[in-house]
Amino acid sequence: MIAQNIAFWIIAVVMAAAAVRVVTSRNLVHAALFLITVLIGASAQFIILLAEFVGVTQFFLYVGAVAVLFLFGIIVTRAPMQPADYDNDQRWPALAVSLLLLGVLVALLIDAFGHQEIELSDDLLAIGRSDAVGNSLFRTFVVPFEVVSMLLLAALIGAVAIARRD
Amino acid sequence: MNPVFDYHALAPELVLSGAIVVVLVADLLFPDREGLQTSRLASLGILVALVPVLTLAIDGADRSLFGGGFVVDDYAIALKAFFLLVAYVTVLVSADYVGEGDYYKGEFYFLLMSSVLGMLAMTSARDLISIFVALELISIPTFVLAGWRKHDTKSNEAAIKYYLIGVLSSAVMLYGMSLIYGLSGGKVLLADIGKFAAAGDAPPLFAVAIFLTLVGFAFKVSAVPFHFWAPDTYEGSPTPVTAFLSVASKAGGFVAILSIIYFGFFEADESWQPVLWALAAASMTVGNLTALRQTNIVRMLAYSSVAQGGFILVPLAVAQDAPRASFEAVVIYLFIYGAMNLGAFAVVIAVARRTRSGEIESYAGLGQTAPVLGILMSAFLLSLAGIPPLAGWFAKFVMFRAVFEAGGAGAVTLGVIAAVNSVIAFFYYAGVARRIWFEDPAAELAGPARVPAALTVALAMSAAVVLVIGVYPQLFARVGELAVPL
Amino acid sequence: MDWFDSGWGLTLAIFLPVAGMVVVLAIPKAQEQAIKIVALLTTLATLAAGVGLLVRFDYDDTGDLQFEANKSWIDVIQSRYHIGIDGIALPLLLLSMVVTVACVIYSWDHFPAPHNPKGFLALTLLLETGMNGTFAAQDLILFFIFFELVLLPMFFMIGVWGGPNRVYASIKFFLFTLFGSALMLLSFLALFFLTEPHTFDIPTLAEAAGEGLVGSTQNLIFLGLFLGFAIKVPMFPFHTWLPDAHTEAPTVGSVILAAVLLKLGTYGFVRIALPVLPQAAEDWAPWIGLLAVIGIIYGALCCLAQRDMKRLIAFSSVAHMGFVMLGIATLTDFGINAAVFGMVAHGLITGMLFFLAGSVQERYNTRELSRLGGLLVQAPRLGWILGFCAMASLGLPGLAGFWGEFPAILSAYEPLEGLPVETFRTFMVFAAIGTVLAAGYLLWMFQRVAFGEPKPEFESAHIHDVHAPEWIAWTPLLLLIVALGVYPNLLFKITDGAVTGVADGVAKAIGG
Amino acid sequence: MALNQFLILSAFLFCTGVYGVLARRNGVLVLMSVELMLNAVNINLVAFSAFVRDVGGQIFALFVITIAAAEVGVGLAIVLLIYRNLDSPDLDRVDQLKG
Amino acid sequence: MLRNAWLIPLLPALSFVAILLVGKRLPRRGAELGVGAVGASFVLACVAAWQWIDRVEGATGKSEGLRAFGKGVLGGEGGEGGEHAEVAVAPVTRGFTWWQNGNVEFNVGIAIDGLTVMMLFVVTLVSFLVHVYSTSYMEGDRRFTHFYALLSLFTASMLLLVVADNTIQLLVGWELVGLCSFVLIGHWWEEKPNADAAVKAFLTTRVGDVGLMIGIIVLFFAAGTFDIQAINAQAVEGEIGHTLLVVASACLLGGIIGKSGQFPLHTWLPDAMAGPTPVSALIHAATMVVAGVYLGARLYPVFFEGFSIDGGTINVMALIGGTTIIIGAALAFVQNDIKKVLAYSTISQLGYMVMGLGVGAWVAAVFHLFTHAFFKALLFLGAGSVSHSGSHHSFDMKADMGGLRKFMPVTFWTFMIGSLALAGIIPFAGFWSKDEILATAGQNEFTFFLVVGLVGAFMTAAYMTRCVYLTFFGEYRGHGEPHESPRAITVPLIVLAGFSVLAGLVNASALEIEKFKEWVEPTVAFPALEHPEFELAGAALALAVALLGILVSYAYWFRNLGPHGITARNPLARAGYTFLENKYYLDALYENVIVGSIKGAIARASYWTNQRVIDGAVNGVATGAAQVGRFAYDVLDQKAVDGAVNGLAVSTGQTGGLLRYVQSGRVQRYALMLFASVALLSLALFVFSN
Repeated sequence: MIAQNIAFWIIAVVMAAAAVRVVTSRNLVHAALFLITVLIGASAQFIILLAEFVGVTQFFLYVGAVAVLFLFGIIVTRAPMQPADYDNDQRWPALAVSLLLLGVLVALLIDAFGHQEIELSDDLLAIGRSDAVGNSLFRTFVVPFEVVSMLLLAALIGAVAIARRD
Repeated sequence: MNPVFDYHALAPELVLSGAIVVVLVADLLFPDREGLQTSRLASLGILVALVPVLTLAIDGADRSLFGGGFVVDDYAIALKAFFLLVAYVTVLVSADYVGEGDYYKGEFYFLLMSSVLGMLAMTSARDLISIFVALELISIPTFVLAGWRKHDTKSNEAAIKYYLIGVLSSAVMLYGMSLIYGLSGGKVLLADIGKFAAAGDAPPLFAVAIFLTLVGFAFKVSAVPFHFWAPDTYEGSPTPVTAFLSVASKAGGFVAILSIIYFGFFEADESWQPVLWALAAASMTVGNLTALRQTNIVRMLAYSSVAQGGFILVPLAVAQDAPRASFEAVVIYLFIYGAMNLGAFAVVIAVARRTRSGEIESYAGLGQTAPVLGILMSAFLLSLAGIPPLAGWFAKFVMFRAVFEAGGAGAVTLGVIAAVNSVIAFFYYAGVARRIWFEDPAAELAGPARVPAALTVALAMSAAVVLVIGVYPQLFARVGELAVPL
Repeated sequence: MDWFDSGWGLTLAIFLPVAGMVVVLAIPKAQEQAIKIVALLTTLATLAAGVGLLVRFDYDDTGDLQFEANKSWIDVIQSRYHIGIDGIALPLLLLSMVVTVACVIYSWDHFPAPHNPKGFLALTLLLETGMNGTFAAQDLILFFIFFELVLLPMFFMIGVWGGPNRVYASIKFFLFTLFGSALMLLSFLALFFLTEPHTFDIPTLAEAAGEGLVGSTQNLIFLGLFLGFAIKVPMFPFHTWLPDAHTEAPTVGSVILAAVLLKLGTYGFVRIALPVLPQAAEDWAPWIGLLAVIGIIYGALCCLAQRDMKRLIAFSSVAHMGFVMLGIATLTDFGINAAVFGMVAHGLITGMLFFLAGSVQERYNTRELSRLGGLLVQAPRLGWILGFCAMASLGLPGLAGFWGEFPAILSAYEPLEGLPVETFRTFMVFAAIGTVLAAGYLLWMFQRVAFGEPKPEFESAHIHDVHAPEWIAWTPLLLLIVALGVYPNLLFKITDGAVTGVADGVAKAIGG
Repeated sequence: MALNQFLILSAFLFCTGVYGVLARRNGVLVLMSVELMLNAVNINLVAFSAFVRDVGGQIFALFVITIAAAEVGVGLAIVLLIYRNLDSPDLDRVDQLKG
Repeated sequence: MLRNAWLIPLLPALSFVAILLVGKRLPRRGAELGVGAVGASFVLACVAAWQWIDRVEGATGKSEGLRAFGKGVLGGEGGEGGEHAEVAVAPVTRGFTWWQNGNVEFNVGIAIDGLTVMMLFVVTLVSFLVHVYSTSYMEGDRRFTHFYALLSLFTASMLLLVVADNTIQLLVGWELVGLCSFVLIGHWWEEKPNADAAVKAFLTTRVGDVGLMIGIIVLFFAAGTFDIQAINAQAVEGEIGHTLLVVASACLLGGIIGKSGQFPLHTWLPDAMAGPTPVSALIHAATMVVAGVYLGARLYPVFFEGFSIDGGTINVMALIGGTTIIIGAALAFVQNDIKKVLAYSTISQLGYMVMGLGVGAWVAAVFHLFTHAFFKALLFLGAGSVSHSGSHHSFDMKADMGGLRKFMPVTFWTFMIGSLALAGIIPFAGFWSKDEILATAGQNEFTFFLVVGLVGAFMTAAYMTRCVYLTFFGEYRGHGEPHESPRAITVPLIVLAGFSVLAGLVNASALEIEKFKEWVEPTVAFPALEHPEFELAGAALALAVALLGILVSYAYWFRNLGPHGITARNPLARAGYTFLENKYYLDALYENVIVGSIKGAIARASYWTNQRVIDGAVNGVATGAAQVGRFAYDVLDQKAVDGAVNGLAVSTGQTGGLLRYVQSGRVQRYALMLFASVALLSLALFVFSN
């Protein structure tokens, strides 16, 4: 159990630092790279939590597709390579709001789940496996699945429709 | 235990999906520049989707699939019919608008109908995941539709604002849902969450979680302070899309709130009731006050729809003490609001075609130049203001009834705020009527005087609803009474 | 003819004008003559229905409802289409019908500014339905609908055909009344929920006479009703919309506004506020009396300061409605009878005054008292009719006005026991002084307009005397003023039974 | 392993995302911050799923991932549109509609 | 005839309607209808009077009514004399419910008793004569028919007032009469002063009517009915609380003051002379102005108990009567306009009647009303005839009259008879009635009022002589050639002169003829009043004072001598003279005290005060009301109430404007506000939920 803890903390610290860098870095590409670090960290966390299917999906889908998408975004919008100030005029109020929100959430979480423990037993592994996920997905959540398929189709066609140059 | 699959329950969604695909493919096979075929095809598709809804209604049996995750009861059927009708009118209204515009026709109806599909799914969704997915399916096509006029910076601005605030709100909602999932011990189904809420030993986090979840819907319903996107997006995006946003997607938001409150958190009322009370009061007041000084008709209607959203929230804010009456009030108010707003936007489109301007000044003397349009616009606006004998009065009446059935200090103060607001509201609604009737026509016509056929049908439908229901509200009242699942 | 008695007659009387309106709207705008004829026929048919009601009315028990119809309308909210008239409603109903016919005839060949007879007559007909409906409604929601239905046509009539400052006046008129009726609706709902078998039915509520409600809630509900009706009457602090509305409204508009619309408020008090909430009525009566008397004196004083003839008449109706409200405030059958008579008399007389003001404006196209003069020289008949109406308005005995004011003052001497007698007697004295002020400003106005020589400005102008449409429109009203003045029992016989019913109900509830 | 450590990490990510959205001028960066927030939600869901031993949370996470992808797609399309018309992806420039 | 006396008011009413409808097209343009109707009413009134006398005589066991009257007049055996057995002769009443409101019935009807019959006789007679008189006086007037229509309406309403058996009908008649006076005064409304006078007349009487209205209401609730007989009965038996009676009588007195031009509301009467002379004669001399006195007489028990008149204390009613006498007489002196003189004289004579009622001299007051109607109408018609044919429609004695004796003998002699009657010289009517009032005042220990009466008599005689001198004696100062008025004018003058002479005899107490008292004094529901015995000293004193007044004025005006010659001719003066040896002292007394004062300071002062103070006050009230109105309208109505409403509307508009700035257009600012509210609300929920 200790091993997972230590692993968690290492990854957590890395993820936190990377997240902060994403929102404070002066170079777009760096921001994208830091984002990818966070995503990989998250995938690792899922693996720690024995949710292997979700971890793997996270890794491939997010890191593979979404991160690449961002890089395309940076290239297409011809963002300047040299460092530039990307912060707008409401930096301080933004910081204040996010810190306030963080404070409230943390207080609430501690109050609600102060002493809860997750024991990573092997039956937990059974839940995280692909067959369990697939089984539940196609039994109780068929309709959302179909709806998501329509959603992806719509998003795809929509994005293409407005991004075309005609 | 492979469930015997009840296709009839899913029939409306399936038929609509079929129609969507047909519209997409038809546009590929025989592309037509002025887009009339596609719009007729789309409206046909919607009407066909209406058939299964009617059969379900006639059948009358409540159906529940996927362990209660997808339920088709009177409430769901009534609202599915409502959404399909609104979609039909929206297509009618946008037929000529899109046709004349130099935009890419095909996908417009595809996106519109997929958003409608999301709404149908929403009415039957009874668990967090379905609600979330349905909500996203409603939103994402409309993000694109908002930015449909690619070369107009205003339309882009509308799209980015709508997209950003939308995505942020759904993120906050998701965060809330995840907390609820955790707190309720892994329950996704609203019924189970309801049992947990009834237990009543939830930590304060539960109240905050509920509030965070409601933020997503508050955005959709454009309740203050989550309404900032609405005026800019309404003004920026093409008017048919604005009409669709102000009626259909707002109704979708309300359906979500109804489902999640009545089926989910009903017992934990001390957490969501004050929130809704605050949202309702703020929306009514801010919406009405800001609308007083608007010069653009669409922006004024945007603030008016924020205020009307506030009026619809009022019964929800007293739902705990008068469950049946407030549920009924929301459903009836939605039906009538839908008709009134769609009618108003239809006239805005017709007038915009003539005067090429969205300013209220351009309505001066409409009473003389186009008396029928003048009468219709005055009827819709004064109905929004709640003046009998137009339908609006019954909507306001049912709302006040719910407030008074609840009784209690909070409810009565909200009632008085609503009364005062309806007086303030009259001021800007009458302002437009004043321009139409009391002033002489200013500029001469910039566009064709004739109102296209599709638009006339849309106007006729909404005007019929506003006048008939105003005099004999029993029709909608009956439907409203039936729709209450409690 | 029993279909007539079983509610169809009354429904006809209410909805015939709307049918006429639809027909008028159907006729193309060009054929003005056809429009005018259709409008006239509709109003005459409605009047015929009204006379039918009058004839078949059973005069020995005017107390209970007649020509009743009680069908389901919106049963979701237990509101029924329940209409019926008794001794109080019948005269007001007939007043509204007579006035509307007079208006249609009066504006036969000269419609106000933006010449659009189609729109104008359509609105007038819609107005008539609203008024007739309010007087016949026996269900709170039906009453509310007709009460508000009247607002729209009047709003557009003032707004489109009004004077220079019409927009401000029309919106102010609408906002005042809308605010009042919004609060009134809240009170109706409170009544609906707090009465045992939830109902909006006025007769049942009247029988219950608010016995389930504890004092403080009754007063709160009465506050809503009071505001709703007081704004309409108008009573003292809420009256500022009336002068503006009248000064800007076209002649026919202000005639209908003065003759019938003001009565909706007072009728509301007698029909709903008093019988349904007697205890609250008792607590509120002195305050209503106070505001009424202030209205009388304040209205008269403002009249003395007016330079515009129509505005003066508007303020005079604030004063006259003060007498009506004083009659109601006494809660005695004697007072309320005087109030109902006052309503009808004021309707006829002030209606005529506004017709005359309109005719004067049409001939001199000014209403400035300083520029008018010598009317008796240039148009003697018009002058003497103005004199006759001024005399009737100041309450000269032998004309209708007197039997509205004097019994009201008389009843103030002896209000329902339980009401502070001294205060009501001081009200009585002030009201009597009010009659002198009334004589003051009316004679002052008559002297300025009629006596003396015409001003140089109009010396040579050809002022034609009263012509055909005016004669036809006015004669019935003048005859009624004289008839009611000489033989007031015509009206008291009808209202007495019903009013005694209401007053006994109130007294029993308070006494018991 | 304590459940709260996951939740606090997710809260931290969420708030950093919020800061990013509010403080960053460039459209793409804002989208990245949104991604951060959605990831925070996923961590939450998976942590709860493990805690209550129910697969629902993970399925919810899956759906969130797919929809996040769709949103980013559309988002970038819109940012591209703004870039093309206002030749800069900065959101400050976008304030024609107000009042 | 008594039972259907309602015909009497009905006939003129019908003639009013007839004249209105067809008047213009008749040969004499409506005059014949008016004269005919009033003539018929007059005949009916005489028949009614006859029947009433029969009824009274029959009841008191006398032989046939009229012959008794005949003997009495001719001074036969001086009537059986002695007190007639007090036999209750109930008035003839007849009425039906007019309308019913709540549990209260209002009925309309007639109540005929001695007082009514007398009033009917007077009103119809004078009205008939005025009608005849106006046929020629108003010849060629632009609105001749309109004039006659209103005269008939006036007569009808006056008769309605007189026969009324309940207070409401009395109030109706009262106000209708006010209306007719308004329209008739303003008959030539082209000139502004006429219109102003009409409005002023109506408003001042209207102020009085407020008192009347409240008095009626108080009486209604005190006695439970409007019926006059019932009220009087309850008042006499004392069933009505004393305070209520005081309040009621005070209010009714207000009505009397307004209508009968008593101090202080008398200022409208002189202005009312702006109307045509027949109108002044009929309305402002004989009939309308006495309506107040009639009201006092009709509801006398109320006043009797209310002001506790028999107690001998000075009550308000008598006080007001007294002051009015002095003021009226004083003001009559300084007038140059003959009609104004007569107007002030009427005010003074009305003061006598009110004082008479105030001192318990009911019969005397009513008898004075009876006689005054004749000679005052005569004087007015005489003045009219003078202006008509003598001074080209001018009434200014100083400028256009004088020396008309030679040119207009009939008018002159009739005017002389009228003046003598007014002054109260022995054979004429005025003496008997005025003397009766003074005698009663004396016997009821109201010595103060006796003195006031005497001073009044003196001044009346003085100013009448002045008036007669200025009009008929000296040289003719006017231009144009005066001639005698046509017969239509002179015949009424002669008839009235006859009545002025004979009317007094009906109740000549000196000759023990008490017929008037028997016939007129109500015996049912009436306080027991003691009637004065005729005593020579009092009568002689009154006569002497009157003669003295005439002589003083005669000396001053006719002989243009100083007062020195006076003592030689007057026995009383000689007695006084011998008493005061220093002749010079007496002349000085006359020079500056009496004549100087009369002509000089007092008169002018009183006129000045009258115009500035009283009239000023009345006009001040009107203009004050206008100012208050202006203030109420401008400040209170427009600024305060309307201002508040507009202020509210403007402020809501402004808040709307402010909110527009919040909508800044920057999407990230929206996001900031969104998350700020999420954070704050979550904090609130967290804090409040546990």
